[in-house]
Amino acid sequence: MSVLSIVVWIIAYPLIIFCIGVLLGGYERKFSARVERRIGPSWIQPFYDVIKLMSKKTNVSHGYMHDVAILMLLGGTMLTLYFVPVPGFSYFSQFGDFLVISYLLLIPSLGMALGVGETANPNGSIGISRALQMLAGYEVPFILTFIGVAMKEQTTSMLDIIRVQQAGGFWAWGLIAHPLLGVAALIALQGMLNEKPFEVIVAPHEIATGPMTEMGGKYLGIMFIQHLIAVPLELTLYINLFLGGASNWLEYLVKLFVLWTALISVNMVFGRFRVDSAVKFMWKISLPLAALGVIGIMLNIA
Amino acid sequence: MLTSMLLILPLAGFLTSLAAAWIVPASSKARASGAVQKIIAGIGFAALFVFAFLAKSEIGTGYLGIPLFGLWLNFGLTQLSWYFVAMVAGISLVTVLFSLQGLRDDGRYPFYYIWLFSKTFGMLGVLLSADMLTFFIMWEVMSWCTYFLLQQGHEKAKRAGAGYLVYAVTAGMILLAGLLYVYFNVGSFDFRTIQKAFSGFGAGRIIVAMLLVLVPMLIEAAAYPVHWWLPSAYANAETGISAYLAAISTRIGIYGMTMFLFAGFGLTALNLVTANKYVSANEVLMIIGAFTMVVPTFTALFQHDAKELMTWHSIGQGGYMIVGIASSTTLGIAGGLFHVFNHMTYVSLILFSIAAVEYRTGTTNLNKLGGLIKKQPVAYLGLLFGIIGLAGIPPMNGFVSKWLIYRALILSGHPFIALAAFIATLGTILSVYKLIHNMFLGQLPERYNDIKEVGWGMRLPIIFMMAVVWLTGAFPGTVLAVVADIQQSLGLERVAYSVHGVAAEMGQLNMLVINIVFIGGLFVSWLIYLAGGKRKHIGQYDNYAAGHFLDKSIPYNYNYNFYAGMEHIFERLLHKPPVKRAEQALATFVSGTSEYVCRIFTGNITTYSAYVVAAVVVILLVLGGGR
Amino acid sequence: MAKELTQKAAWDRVLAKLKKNSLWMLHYCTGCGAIELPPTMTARYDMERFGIMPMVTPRQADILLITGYLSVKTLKRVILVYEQMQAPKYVVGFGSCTINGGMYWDSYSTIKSLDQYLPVEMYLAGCMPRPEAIIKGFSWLIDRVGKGEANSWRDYYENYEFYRKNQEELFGGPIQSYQDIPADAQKFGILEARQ
Amino acid sequence: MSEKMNIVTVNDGRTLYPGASAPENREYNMFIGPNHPGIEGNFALKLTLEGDTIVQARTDAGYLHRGFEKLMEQRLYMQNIAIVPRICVPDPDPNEENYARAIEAIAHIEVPRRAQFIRVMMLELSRIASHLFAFGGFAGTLGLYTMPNWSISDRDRILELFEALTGARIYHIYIIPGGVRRDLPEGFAQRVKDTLFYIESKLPEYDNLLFENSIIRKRSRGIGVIPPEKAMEWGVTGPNLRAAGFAHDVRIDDPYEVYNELEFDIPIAHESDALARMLVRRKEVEESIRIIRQVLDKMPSGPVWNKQPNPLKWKVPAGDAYVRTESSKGEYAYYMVSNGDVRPYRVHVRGASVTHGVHVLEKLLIGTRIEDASQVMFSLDACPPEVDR
Repeated sequence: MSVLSIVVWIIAYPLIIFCIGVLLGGYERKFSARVERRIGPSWIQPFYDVIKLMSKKTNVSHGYMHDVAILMLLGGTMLTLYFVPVPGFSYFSQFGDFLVISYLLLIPSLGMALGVGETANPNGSIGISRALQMLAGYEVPFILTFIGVAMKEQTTSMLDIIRVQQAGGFWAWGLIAHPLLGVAALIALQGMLNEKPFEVIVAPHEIATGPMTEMGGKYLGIMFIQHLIAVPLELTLYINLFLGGASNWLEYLVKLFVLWTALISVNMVFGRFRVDSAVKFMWKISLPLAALGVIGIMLNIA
Repeated sequence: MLTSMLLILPLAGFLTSLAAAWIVPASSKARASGAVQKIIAGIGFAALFVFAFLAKSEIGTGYLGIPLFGLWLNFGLTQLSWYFVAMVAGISLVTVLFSLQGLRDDGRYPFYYIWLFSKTFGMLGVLLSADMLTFFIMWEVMSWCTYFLLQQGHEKAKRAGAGYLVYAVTAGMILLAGLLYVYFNVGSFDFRTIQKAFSGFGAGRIIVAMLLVLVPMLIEAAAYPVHWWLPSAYANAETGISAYLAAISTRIGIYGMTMFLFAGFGLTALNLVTANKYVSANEVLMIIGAFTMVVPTFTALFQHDAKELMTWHSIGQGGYMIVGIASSTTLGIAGGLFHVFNHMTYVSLILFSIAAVEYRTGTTNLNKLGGLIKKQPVAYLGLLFGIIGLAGIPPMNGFVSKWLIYRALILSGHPFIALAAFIATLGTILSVYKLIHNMFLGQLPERYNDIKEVGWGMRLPIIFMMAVVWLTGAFPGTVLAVVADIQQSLGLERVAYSVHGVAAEMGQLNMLVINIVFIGGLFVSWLIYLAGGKRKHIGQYDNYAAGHFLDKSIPYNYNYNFYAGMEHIFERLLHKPPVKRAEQALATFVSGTSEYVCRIFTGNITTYSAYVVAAVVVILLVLGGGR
Repeated sequence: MAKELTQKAAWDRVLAKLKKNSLWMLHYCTGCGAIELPPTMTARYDMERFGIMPMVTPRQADILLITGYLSVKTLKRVILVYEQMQAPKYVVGFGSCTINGGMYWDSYSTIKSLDQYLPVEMYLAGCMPRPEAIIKGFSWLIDRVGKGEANSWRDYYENYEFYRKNQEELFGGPIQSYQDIPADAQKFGILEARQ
Repeated sequence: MSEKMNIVTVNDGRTLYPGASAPENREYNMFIGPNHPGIEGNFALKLTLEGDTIVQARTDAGYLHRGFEKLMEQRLYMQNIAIVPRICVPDPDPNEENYARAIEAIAHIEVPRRAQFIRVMMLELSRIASHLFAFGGFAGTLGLYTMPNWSISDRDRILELFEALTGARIYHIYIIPGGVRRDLPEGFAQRVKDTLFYIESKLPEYDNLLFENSIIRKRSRGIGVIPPEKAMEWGVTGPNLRAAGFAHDVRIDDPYEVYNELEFDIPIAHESDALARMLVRRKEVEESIRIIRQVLDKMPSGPVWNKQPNPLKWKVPAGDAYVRTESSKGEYAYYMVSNGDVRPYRVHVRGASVTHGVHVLEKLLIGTRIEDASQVMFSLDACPPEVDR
């Protein structure tokens, strides 16, 4: 890759992912509207929402940490984004492996947690408390599935894992080669994306949208932008680990939308867990699945 | 002889400040006495710091023998011990600088600096000792100094100190047994002779000897089943002392473990005799380490006191070091040793921030604090940097060492130990967020409206440690260079490092790129932020309360029982009768023994000193007789 | 209308066109008219196709929908909630009760005319307005937002004394408020924008 | 540890260690409503929590107070017909029914048989609509937003029937003293039958989505249990009482209109928790459909209104009456006193929601977790406008 193309990519990459995020968000709302027998909003409704929020005349915040946290939220997500390889752009992936990515993903969570903490609203604090407990819930099985994959391929680099899967064709896809890990990670992904039944963080009827309670105007706008970037980002992680990555953008988009449809279909027909049941579900269902998968891999290696 | 200065300086500092305390007693003129003590401590520890760094040139050559009752106490500097010596010198200087202002001149801790000197002396003695006898004697000195350090302050601290002593004496006895066992088998105390002799021994002897020396080290490092002494002891000490102890004192156990495993007896020898298909010696250690990581971290989740929460983490972080070093892979050992340094920086930083809050509010109870970010922003930032390091989130330094350990564990085929490490990290994130939330975020209680930030004397050490935590995160190569030298000196493969991370042949990690991209991301976010409209800061009562009006009479802050969901999950475990009963029995045992110990040591310092001297003399006579 | 099309004005026009597609209303059922909102929001009439969604907290919302009569106790909360909302914000008086008291013109506990206390952008008459009427009303509001004409919220900043006086008269004394509205108007430059 | 530290006061009078002697802040307040999605209307819960568990709950009503009982005293009998349905918004017809029956009882007015059948049909349609609304609300509190979309749009079909019959979707002002306002339009019976068939065909879908949804069941089972031995003492009525195992129903116990000629069952449950209460409502929908079908089959022809004098001058003879109706919320009663004037002397409304939404709710919430607070409230299906009146 030439320097120029890298620079172009650095600028274009977040924008492209944002556009994909808008489409995914619009698709989600359209899809859920159809399930609910509605027409639903426009396909680029998230884009209108973001514009509306960013153009609010008055914005209030509870202090400097509230301001900075929003930057940490978006900055951390963009940082993570660069390390996740997509077709055509994997320049930064060589500097950090999956372990780095999984830890970088914590920066936005921490940023949001700090900002919401400063708003001094118990709804927000409960939301954050739930978010962090859910983090402990879904990250454990998710990371174990990764450990399994990494141990099998003897690398922690995402690029290598994609390479192995693409070299082996369809039968080398993570989901096919180690289905237990794939399913465990899929359940964890549902929690990671905060979709029902694991949607305990926002829970409007319980804690009035939790972390978003005191967020308005451009603060909420930046949270929306972050969400629109984070959704394709987390889906891409799963695609790269278990669906064989993607060699071109068409394949990538198809996989994104198929995976996303699967997740939001589940979202549509379930209520939400209590937070402890959600964490328990992850630990009792997803984690043993992943552990079994890992033991299988260990036995194969030995 | 720079090495000798490392022993002489703290000893001289101890004697000088003791004399000064005698001349200007604390009871008469608290302020004047405090000032004298501060001057001596400041100069002493600054000099120690300088000498510790100058002594680097003497690694492997500096040697010192002191005759004592016909025996020789041998001291020398190795690459491994220099690493720890430098850390001791550095962190003790920062602690003292912090304490200059952080310790109020109200005469509550009259012997603070005196015991700090003696403790430093004990630790340096252990680190510098070049044979097993010296190691043991200095070990005892160090334990007793720790005890005296913990004895300061109020009743609870005394109790906790006594509890520590029970464990320390046990550890000392086991170590003594190990010493005698080795001596009667080999006929020498010298490490190199022992190593040579042991390579020819059978499995039984190696295992017994290893057990006898490793168990005391694990007790000192507060590894899982024998960690009970640490939380109450450290949490009840003065916060500056907690910082010092948690940062480095416990890690002497890690030093001893590394030394005995790789320089003393040799892990390879141990692994050879214990190797079978299912489990090897280092895996046993790794399992201990895994428990040490997970259990205390989740215990920390349910603590209600900032210092106690942090001391549980201090135990938990020790587990990473044990796991890393016990993995006996290049990356793992590098990660484990690097983690000692990282842990020292951020734990002291966190405890300094807690101390700054305690200095103003007089409490570290997490249910009494809140919203202090508006009042103590520097302490907040210190805590923030510290917890990012502690949780191992980039770009702080804790991430690098944890990354090394994870990678080592995954690639060496220990997925479940790696999972344990990851679970512990998640537990850490949960509990440190509770820490920062309950202290600094949420609603500011009315009573803290008059609080101001602490003075520059306390702010500067916090800012300095923040810089260290961040810069060693961005340029981990600076410390990894020393770690690589240690690995080389122990006859292991050097970790392949670059200035800003880990080199490509060991899996590339470039912290500088992460930092730059992160700052770039922040910058772009800032531009987006600026594109929005103006913003206004509002007060904490202008808040969403479902349409209700808030004021100071309405408690509107969620901090008690912060992870209620987790509490529901672990409900059975926390309140299960048998566990509770066992816990109670243990508590009665500990408090009973500590009371017994208290009854023996009720006198003043001279009595304590007499005990120390007597113990040392008895040991020496026994050994001298043996020869 | 010989207003010169400056760059800023052009940008505002584009922005308004985009903004009109997303209006969030506060999830606050102030009166009995709220019973017609669920049908409007859900599958039968599907308000979301116009980009209108219920939002939970005042910080997030654009539209404050006063669904019917307001008792004095509620009005206090409504004013608090209105002041917590971020401008531009639109008050929609829903049902006859907000216009003249409607059914409860002689009740001792309800207010009779909402625009005495808050700047109303739009009234929807009826008891209660049917979902079709609500949607019709909202499309009118969307058009106005798109043209940049929905500016009633500025009125609260400009004529704050008027509203404040009426509120205080109603509540019989100084009212509790977290906001310093005139200072906010200065800070956000709302008064200059008019000129 | 620092509790024992002496509080040192510096020269300017502030304490050096303000936190040392401070109490621990274990409890805090949370507010659900009035501006909160987790509340049924303009109503509020002031909760005191410790951790995530509610230790004290106070309801805060009065946001919807319009003074109905006072307003009714200053309006003509006929004018009041227009305001009574506004007492309970989701289920307005029992108000009209009660009001009409109270006057009929005082003035001894005969109601034509056809009108009685139509009234039963109206009441049962209103019950179905109200229950469908409750299903949506209940599912919403648990995060299942598909359900409100389905059930509330299905409820709209019933509202369309109302509109065709009475001209209004919500407040029908249809049941008037002496009968009903107008006869069924042509083909209306068939329309009702079609709608009922539609709703019946949707019920299995609701079962799949909501009532047999494993996560919903897991969450709502054992939540907000009204102890059966206390249910009577607390004054619980309606589906909430039947979910506690009591087969009490005004339609059976004290039959009005033509209920004694109709055949229907009283569904009961014994768990008395949130799920049981919703399941009872779910079964009641089926029973109501059964009732309406019988009504349509048995409905005689004839007049629908026993004509009354000029409403502006109509004086109801002196006397008093207590009438009660089984509404979807529970037992609903009016006590009316007339002194022979053109206006009622006193109308007292006894609603089920004051009991459920205030007294029972406050007791049930204690010990409940914050996640379940609004679930408990929606499962009781109280009606805030009726609490305030």
